[in-house]
Amino acid sequence: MIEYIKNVWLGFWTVIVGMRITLAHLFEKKVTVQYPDDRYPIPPNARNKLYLDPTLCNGCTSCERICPVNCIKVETLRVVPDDPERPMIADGSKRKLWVPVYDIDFAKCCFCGLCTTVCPTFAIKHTVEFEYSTYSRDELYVRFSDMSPEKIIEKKKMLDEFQAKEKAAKAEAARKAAEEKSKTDAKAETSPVTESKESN
Amino acid sequence: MTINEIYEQLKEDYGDSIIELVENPPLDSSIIIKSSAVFEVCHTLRDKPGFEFDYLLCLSGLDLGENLAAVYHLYSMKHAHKAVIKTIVPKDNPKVPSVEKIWRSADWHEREAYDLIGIIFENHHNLIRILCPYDWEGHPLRKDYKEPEYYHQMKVPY
Amino acid sequence: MGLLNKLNEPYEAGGIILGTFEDILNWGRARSDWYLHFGLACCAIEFMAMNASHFDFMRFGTIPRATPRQADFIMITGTVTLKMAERIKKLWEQMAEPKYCISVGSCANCGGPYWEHGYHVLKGVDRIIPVHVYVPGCPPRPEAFQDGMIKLQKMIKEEAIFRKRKKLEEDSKIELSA
Amino acid sequence: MGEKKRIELDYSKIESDRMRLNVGPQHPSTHGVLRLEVELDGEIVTEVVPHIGYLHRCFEKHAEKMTYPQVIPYIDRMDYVTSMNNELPYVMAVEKMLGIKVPEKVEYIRVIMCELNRIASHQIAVATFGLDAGAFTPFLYFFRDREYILAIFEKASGARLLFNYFWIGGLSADVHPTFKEDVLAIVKQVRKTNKEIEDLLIYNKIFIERTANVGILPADVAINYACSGPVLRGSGVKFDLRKNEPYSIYDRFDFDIPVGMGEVGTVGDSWDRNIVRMREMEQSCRIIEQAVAQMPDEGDVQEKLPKRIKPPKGDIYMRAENPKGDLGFYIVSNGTDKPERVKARGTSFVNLSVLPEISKGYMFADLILILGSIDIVLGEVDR
Amino acid sequence: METINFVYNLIPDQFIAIIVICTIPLIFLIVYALLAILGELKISAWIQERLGPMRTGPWGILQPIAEVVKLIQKEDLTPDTANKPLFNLAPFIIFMGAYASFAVIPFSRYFIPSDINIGLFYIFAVGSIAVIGIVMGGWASNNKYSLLGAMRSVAQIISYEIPGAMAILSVAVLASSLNLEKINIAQEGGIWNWFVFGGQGSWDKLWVVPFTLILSLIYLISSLAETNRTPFDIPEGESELVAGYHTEYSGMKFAMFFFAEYANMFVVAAVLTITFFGGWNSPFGNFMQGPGWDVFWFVGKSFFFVIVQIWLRWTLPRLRVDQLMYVGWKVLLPFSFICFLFISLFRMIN
Repeated sequence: MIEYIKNVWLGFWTVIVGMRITLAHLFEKKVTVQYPDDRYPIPPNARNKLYLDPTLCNGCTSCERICPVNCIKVETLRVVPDDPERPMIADGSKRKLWVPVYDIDFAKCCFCGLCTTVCPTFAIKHTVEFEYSTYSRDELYVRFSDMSPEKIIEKKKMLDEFQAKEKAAKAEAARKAAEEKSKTDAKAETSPVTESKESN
Repeated sequence: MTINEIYEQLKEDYGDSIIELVENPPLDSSIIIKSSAVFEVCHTLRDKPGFEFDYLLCLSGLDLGENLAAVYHLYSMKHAHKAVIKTIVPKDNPKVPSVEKIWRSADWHEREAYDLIGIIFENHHNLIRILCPYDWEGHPLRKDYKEPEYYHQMKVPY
Repeated sequence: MGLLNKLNEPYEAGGIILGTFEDILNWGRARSDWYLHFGLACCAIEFMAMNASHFDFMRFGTIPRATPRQADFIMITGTVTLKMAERIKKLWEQMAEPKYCISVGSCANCGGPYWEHGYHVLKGVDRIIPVHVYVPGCPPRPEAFQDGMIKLQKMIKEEAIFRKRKKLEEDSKIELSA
Repeated sequence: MGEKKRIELDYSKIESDRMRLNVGPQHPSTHGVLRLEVELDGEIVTEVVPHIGYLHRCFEKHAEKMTYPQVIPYIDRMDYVTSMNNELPYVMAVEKMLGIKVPEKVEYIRVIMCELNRIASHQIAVATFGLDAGAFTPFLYFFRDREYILAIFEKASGARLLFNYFWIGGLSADVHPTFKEDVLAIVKQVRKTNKEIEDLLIYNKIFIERTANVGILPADVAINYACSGPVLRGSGVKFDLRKNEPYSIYDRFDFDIPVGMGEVGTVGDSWDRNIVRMREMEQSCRIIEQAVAQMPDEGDVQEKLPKRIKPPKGDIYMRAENPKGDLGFYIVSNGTDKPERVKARGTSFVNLSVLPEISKGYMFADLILILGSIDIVLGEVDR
Repeated sequence: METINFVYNLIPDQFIAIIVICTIPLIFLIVYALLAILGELKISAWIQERLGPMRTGPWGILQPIAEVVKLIQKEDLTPDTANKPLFNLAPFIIFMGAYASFAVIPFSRYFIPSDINIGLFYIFAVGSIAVIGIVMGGWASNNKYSLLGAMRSVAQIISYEIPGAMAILSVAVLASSLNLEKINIAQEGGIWNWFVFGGQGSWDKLWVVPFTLILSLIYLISSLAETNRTPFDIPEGESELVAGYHTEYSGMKFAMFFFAEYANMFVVAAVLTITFFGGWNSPFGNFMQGPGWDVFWFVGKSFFFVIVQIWLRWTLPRLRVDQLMYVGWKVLLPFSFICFLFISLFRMIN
């Protein structure tokens, strides 16, 4: 019987205690941050949308290789030595590769931050931007390259010409070498266009 | 009790069924046993004073290319010692006696190993797939596994 | 011409009254969206965090419902596996019109980190149900969820109910003739 | 009046129609996408068959295709509530294979992060347990606090949930300058909230009635099912890897192992499992305080590593105390930069397998609570 | 001509007045339900240190209206396997039960829709109709969760009606009437004369004060159970039964359930106000007393108890079904019997 009364009393009392706590919270200051108007502070190193500075990227493709989900697609073109533009990377060094294609598929990206740590020129980095939800998935496929299609065609043509020239020179050299009974010419056959790994 | 002592004691008891002790410091050493003796050896390991491995940490299936392997990581709460038991079975007849009756935790581990690697555990009371759907085909963690084109009219590859 | 005759006409000809009426209907649907209490994977934890006090999803007029019958939109928060896909399709079919879908996180968008070797992962929930808003991130910040919600509300507000009805009729006519 | 007749009823013979109920995969309290096939006799549960695999994301297949550092993001996604703790056994295993010793500061940061994450995980566990019992408010109080912890994680690693912070041989980045003060402020806040939740939920009579004597798991059954973590300790077994087999630098700290004592019911019931989590939060606070006091300010956070991580051939099993229990990684290396096989012993996977055993004979409402008290994360169950 | 006369004769004399009197509670009910939904959202949010709906109108006050506008547009689903007539009827029956109770609720001494002698009994009788609707809905849905919820609900409402009725009965003993108006009048003259403090009378009423206090508490608890509110919300307990008996309902039919729940909350709060807390009477005797104040006091007190119900909901976990029965039969019932016994004795002696 005593146990029974005790239990009933406990049941009643703990409810009162709980109600007191919730009542106290009723008048406490609210912690809600009203998002579109106010914003929760985001630290600068937060890993949200990736951003590539195309002027900094030197086309080393190490980000593409480290990416665990293969969401980065990089294609590069070799810079012809006698390019009239004398391209430079923003940090001042000489550009060796054009980057006509640098695509990130944010629908695949897992925001692990590995690509930003391997980048030698700090071209790719995470920004604090996160508001890029879209109505269609294609919009999440972002192209970062700053080269216009005409420019790509132009550079490609340049490279082709250069390669043809080079090939001819090599063939010439090879012919000469063959004449001089030197080694095989198989090496010269490989295409100098740097092809990146197919993402699939 | 170190793994060498366990190996020697087991060797005394079971003789030929215990094949060898693979030592690879600083990594784990493991005892390789014949698949036919798995149940008896495990029973001894659990019950014999001195061993008392009452805790099955993990049971994994391995695809070794030609063969499949089942790896048992054992632990004793009483003596705080560990042992790794391995058994190797051919791929075309991957049958290992179930230890589900010895450690109940082996139940789901064995179902998982069956599901993903394809080791058949004999005398298991309910050896069905656990992670993949029940009508899934093939054992995904085998090295030669090819993912299907379609599953229930849903395209699987990207 | 009575107002009723204009019901089937496009919105532009409907004039102010129909326009306002439509606005009110759209306002109601945009401001009171009940979501299905449903989580799949990692994003579901951020989803819970978004419901919690700091972000407070209920500010947008959303209420969690446990049953799909009463839900207005579903948030696919996580990886959709092949085993789960059929269930999600069923859930979607059980929901009452008008219904919307927000696909949250890389996994729901296109398989995410699992798109390459995931033999058991559905590569994008839009292969089985229509998706209205895609929220990227892995997992997205809680604010990103809310950003997706705002985009959905914007979409609902601009929906044309009467025009849609007409269009649907046309569609059905085409179907019948075909 | 005639002689009193004793009526004997054989209750086992009285049988009504059994009802088979399908709980999940979409159900508010299956903690994700677990499906339970429940056989009910009225309200009494007579059989439970868990069907898992609705979140099978092929982690082990991915691990075979990735290099060692690339596996870490996938490990984060296994038990997505306790990512920091997940990473620890994996990086420890690879470091042991490579024979690296990480700097002192790294060890301290790892311990602090792990313990913070343990608190965050237990907060979710207790919160959802309360939610299963019908109390919604404690859930939000816990999530409010968890937000402060996540803020620290975000400042340090850049992510809120899936950190990729522990790397092989160190950390991905150093902590921010105000790290220590932030952590101590959180410890204070956690203690305050825990006190409040104890009054509001844990010692509430209704909650005690709901959870005490429900889902009793005896110690020997728990060991035979290889349960670990709070599930095992709730049954009164004083076993914690941090004390019994100290890894990292846990041997430097002074803390207790809370075990279930059956204060309000039987040892090993749902309430015990839950209270163990509440008390572990306090112990984690103690560890954090000691670690913050001892932590060196200066130091490197990344050990020098070869460009390609190629552990020697062989296999290793490394385990660590996750908030859910004993998480193990069995890594087989074939000498290349990609692992031959990474098998994860999912804590929740093992703990969940005990559910059919302990939920028979209780009511359907209890089944939900028993499931909540085991505290599973489906990402780890299915991997 | 004859037929027209016949039809005309069928229409009662004060047809318009009857319509108006019927409509006022309905309008009140709808306005109140909207307010209560908003109140529930806001109070739960504030308790949890949140803000609640903020973006629909200023401070989200238009939220319930948006919800109604939305619910009207929702597709009205009827499951294929459901028993359609019963499935469609159930929400109306529940709503009817809630609405019919308003027939006798005295808002003011000048506005009592129907002043019948057995008002208390009527409210109890009509309030039980809801359970029929719940069972109908639960069974007709052909869903196992709904069925379980409906079964639990029946057991719960039937067992909690007994202690509730006991509590009310003791008030009837004290007021020697079942008429709600008379009960109100019996409590005139300030807070000390309310039945929660034993009603009017000399100092020897101190003997009954503890019992009436306990009885008012018992009625509050059993009213929670009757309206399926936490800690007794097991028929729709979200974590177990998805949404209980209304799992399969959508659109306006679900809105009916929703409205009926809030309407029932008001009814039980009103009964508690009338029986124990003085009804329309001001707590300060003749100060702030009058027909206008009547409505204010009555609605104000009822709202307070509605808020208490909301407050309890966001504080407590829910009971299990057998514990619910335990509380009902082994705790509330004996206590209410004892209290009733003492109050009856007191009346006999006086």
